[in-house]
Amino acid sequence: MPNGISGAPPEIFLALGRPYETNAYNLSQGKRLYSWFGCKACHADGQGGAGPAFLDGWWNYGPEIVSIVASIRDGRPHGMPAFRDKMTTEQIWQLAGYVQTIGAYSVKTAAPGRNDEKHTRPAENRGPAALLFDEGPRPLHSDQGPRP
Amino acid sequence: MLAPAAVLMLAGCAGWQSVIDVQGASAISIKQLIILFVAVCSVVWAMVMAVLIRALWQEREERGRPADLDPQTERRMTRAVIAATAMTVVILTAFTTASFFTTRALSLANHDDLTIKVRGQQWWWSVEYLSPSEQRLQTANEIHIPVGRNVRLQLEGADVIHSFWVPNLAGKQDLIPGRPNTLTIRAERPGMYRGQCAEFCGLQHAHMAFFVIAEEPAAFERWVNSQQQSATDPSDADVIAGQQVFLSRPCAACHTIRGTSATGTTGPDLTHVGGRKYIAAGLLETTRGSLAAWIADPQALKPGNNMPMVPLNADELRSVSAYLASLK
Amino acid sequence: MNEAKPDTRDSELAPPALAAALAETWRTPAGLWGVLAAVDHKIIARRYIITAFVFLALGGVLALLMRLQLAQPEARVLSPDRYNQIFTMHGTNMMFLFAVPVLEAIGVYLVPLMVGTRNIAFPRLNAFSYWIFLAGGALLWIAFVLDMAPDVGWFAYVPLSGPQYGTGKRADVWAQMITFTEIAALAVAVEIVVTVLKQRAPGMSLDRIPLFVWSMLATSFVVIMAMPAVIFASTSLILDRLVGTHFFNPAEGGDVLLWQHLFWFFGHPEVYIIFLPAVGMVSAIVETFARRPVFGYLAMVMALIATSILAFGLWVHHMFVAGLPRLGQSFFTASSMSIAIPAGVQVFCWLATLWDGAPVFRTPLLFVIGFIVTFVIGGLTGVMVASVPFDTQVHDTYFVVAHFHYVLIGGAVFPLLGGIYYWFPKITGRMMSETLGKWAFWLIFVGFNLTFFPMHILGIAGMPRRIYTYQPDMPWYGLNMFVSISSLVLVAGFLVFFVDAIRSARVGASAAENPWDAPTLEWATTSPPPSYNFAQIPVVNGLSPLWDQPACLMVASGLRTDRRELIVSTVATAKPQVREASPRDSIWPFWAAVATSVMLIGSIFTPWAVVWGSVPVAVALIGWFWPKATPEDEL
Amino acid sequence: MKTRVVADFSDLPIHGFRSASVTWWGTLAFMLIEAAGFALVIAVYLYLMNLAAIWPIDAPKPNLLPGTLVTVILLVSAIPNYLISRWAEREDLRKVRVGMVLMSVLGTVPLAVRAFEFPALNVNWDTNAYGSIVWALLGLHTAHLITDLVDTLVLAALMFTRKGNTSRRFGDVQDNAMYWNFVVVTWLPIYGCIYWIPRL
Repeated sequence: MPNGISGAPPEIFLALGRPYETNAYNLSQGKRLYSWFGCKACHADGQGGAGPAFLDGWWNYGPEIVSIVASIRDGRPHGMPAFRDKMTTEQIWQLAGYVQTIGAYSVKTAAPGRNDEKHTRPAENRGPAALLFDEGPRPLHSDQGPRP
Repeated sequence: MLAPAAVLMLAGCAGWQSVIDVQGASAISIKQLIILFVAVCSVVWAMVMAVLIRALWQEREERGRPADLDPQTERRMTRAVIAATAMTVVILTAFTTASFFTTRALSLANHDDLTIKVRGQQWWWSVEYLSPSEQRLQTANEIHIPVGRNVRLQLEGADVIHSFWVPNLAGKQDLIPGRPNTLTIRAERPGMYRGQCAEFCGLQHAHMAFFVIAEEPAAFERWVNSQQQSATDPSDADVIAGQQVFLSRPCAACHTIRGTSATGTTGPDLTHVGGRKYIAAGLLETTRGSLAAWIADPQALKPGNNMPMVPLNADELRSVSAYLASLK
Repeated sequence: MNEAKPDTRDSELAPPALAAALAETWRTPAGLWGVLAAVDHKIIARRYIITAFVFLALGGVLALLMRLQLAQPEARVLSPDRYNQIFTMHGTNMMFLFAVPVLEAIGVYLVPLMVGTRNIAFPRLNAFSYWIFLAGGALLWIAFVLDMAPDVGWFAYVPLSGPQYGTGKRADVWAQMITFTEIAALAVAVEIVVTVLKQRAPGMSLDRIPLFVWSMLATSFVVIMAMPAVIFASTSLILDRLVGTHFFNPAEGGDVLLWQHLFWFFGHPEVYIIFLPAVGMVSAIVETFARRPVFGYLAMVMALIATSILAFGLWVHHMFVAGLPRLGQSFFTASSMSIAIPAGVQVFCWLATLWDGAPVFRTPLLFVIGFIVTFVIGGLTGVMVASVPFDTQVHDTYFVVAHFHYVLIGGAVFPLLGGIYYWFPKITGRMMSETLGKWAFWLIFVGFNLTFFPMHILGIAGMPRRIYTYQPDMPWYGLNMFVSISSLVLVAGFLVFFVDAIRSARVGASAAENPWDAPTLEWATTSPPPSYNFAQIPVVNGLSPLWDQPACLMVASGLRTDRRELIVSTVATAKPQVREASPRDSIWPFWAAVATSVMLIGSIFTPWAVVWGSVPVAVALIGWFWPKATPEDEL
Repeated sequence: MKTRVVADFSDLPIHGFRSASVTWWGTLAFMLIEAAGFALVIAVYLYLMNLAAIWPIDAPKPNLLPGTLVTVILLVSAIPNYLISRWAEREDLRKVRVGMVLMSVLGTVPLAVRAFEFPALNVNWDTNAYGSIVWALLGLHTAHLITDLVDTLVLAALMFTRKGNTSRRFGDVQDNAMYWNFVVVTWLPIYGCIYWIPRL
């Protein structure tokens, strides 16, 4: 894992064809969990607030789903709580897969659509990262996300 | 063919969730309308069948070439058709006025004694008693109401369209996101009336039942008082262990048990889950065994519902189900 | 622009030579090219009918699976997800891929023959509509095989089919399939309207048009006025799901009921689009087998027109429990009741026809009698659900399932089966067997009533619609098992019908030109009719041409034999105006359909598919429009 | 079946104009379909409007200039459109060719101005229901404009070829002129809806 946390994903995950990244049902459950478990409080709709943004092309711990799962399950410094006892393993994987679609540069066909609430950013199936990401004058993290 | 069946229908199957076994004010007036419609329509159908059979079985010479039309029979038949059409118009007007009067009878005009907010979620009902203010409380899937008093239900759709329907008491009314609806019901006789979601709402539309329990006012008051108490602190060792498991595992993140640190709102309120007759929106009767089976694998019993399978070992499962069953 | 070289006219040739010359001019080449480029309305209509009956059989299998799952409480035959896909597929397939196409296809086959012309107006558009219909059907069924079938019900209420709760591409497949089938239906509707208004045989004034043709004309106008509603509805649903518009998002000014209004404004006329052609077939069959013209011709035509207009005024009776204001609902009770009047008038006129006629009990008449028995029950339950309070109890229960199967199977499939038995000799040149016909009728009639009548009682007993299972302690077990078993009888009836149809098509007794001694013009041609239908365009001077002049048909000469010509006549009195050219075979409609299908299916996955996909569509349409070097296009 | 000839139509013309032509009726039928569609979309606009507390929903009113410019151009184009329909009926090839070139230009100009109309709506299609329905209305009419422009361009090209000089093609020119009138007529209620109803 070049820039993520060590720990290869379980074989079952690869054998099943990455269900938590490509299956529309899991991604929509992940979207439901994003609002149920209060991620909005710090990360807003993905553009960041107290917590980091998912759209700005920079993943503090790497863009792979495994590192996102680790962040959710074990928490991170500067205020990211551990959800190990708050969510089951499958829920954590579903939420991680969904968070990845917010920050994805190329739209997945299984990505969820807009939700029935106030519209604050383009929906996941329209690639909000590609639309909203503004690199600013100096591209800080060229090794992270591909240049949009 | 329709007449005997119509009688069978009117005899109806008394019992659960039957439109004919009426206990509520609205359902009673609708049943009278149903009887009127079915009776008149059976007669109309029988007359049409009589004319059809008579027309087919008249002795008539085998007509090779189509004969030219006899103006006298044409005039007679014109009169008959006009008469039949006029009769149709009269019957339809009668039906329309009858249904107007029934609609007026349904709007139980006088003031409502009790207001309850019912929110349809994907595949269970959250119930909140709003007014009178001293009777505020939160429960799920079971609605206790006093007999003989109007109860105003504020119906809110939380996600998709559901439909609140308890046939013994009243007609159905949709719960639509963005459009709050109201339905006023009044139970005439005490009893437990089963209702079910009547608008297709996804994977578990079939298991989204609820119960309206009509009680004498005194029993209703006792129920309200008990519901407003917080959960009692457990004394039995097994139950205490169960509470520990409940609070330490993901259960507390989704459910609320007043009096403990569990304050999650995405799942039903479990403060008095042991006191409810059914769990999982009418799926299983509430016993320690059914609670254990439900917690062990909710997806097997209600595939596709939003409660995850929390991995517990045997004695954790036993103690948690004991704890929940104790929350009367 | 008079023609330079002398043309050969049909009056100069002796009948056998005339037939040979016309056969050559109107010939559809054999082989793959002939299949892809055919524009003969009879060939395309046969394809439509056969494809629609294949979809009927597939939909029937789905119905059997549903009955298997509901036979016992808490059965595990189908998972909830699979069951939701199956009941959605059953509804969508039966409404959009079977009922509307097969009835319009029978109209495409018969209307040109009945009005006395040689081909339908815009024959290449007819070919285009079949390919689009086939692509829509394939899209839906391939999605079903790939476990991507829609699972939101055949009317896909938002927000369940919306972007947040309709996961994956399932609802998009449904919405796009709607666009396919509606384009096909609209194309056929335009063709039928223009054929009936402008290509009638000289002398066939408005009061001499057969009742079946009137019903197809009325249906086509309902299609033209209703389909735009569902095309905008399905397009706005796809826009909501793909590019984030907010038509149905209550939080951003949209409205969830907007979808129900839009869909049912089309939905109710849709069921009349299915009912009116069936009514036309009943009139044709009753006329022939009661051995006298239908009683009250003017009343029947007025009833058809009244039904078509009223059909647009009562869609809110599908939304009586959605919480709309009381006064609005009461208006729609009155309008829903009022549409029973024209239906009643038609039933009374048929009864009068049978009363004064000498009924010949052949299979088509049996199906019409079965229709009258069944449809009147369906109509009466329809009057019941038109009343608001009654509907609050039975809406979305099995009572409504019973009602609409009575009016759809009773009201449309019975006349359709009767119509197949009636016109099978004309379409294939062979008779269907009477014994198998009677077996099929009685099995279907008894099986149908045993299957669907108990559903009224299940609805009154409180069984909601679209549930994949029910608990053992509910009082529905006995009736559900009974219904599941009697549905096998119904399916047996349909199997007997299919066996009879397939067997008779090859080995049935060969049919004469007019086996039933029927009055209308399609029986003046051979069975099956030649590619040019009429060697010379008939001239009509009465309502029942073959009964008025049984010995020999009055015709008109003067059309060219080396150029595909037919007569265009005035709308009211059918006075001949022009020797119009009818286009020859062309491959372009096929390419246009392929390009449109690629564009529409692509737009499920990316909105840019509409932009790039429209270029090949434009190229195909230009190729289609560009004049060809054929005598039809030259002059 | 034996037949008896009772009439002869050999002297009937092989092509008729207006209501004697099948394609004229077909164009009319398609116009009826699109009219039903436009009426419905305007009804949805009004439905959403009376649902909203304030209309337009938190967005400024659309700027008038581009929309009014398109309206003027379309109305102006109706005059040559009428002339070309008459020339086509007289089968005057030279005048029709000039007319078709003029109509092609008068078809392209409003499309170009339309490109400025979309930003002048001052709202995005995914901002809210108001934005969605306004973009839908304008988008539908733009598709209408494009399809008829392509039809006019193809027909203009055809009239300059050898094949153009037949009465059937003049009939097509006339049908296309009728369809263009329909494009202009349908724009008027849409223009009123998008630009003037928010200002009432």
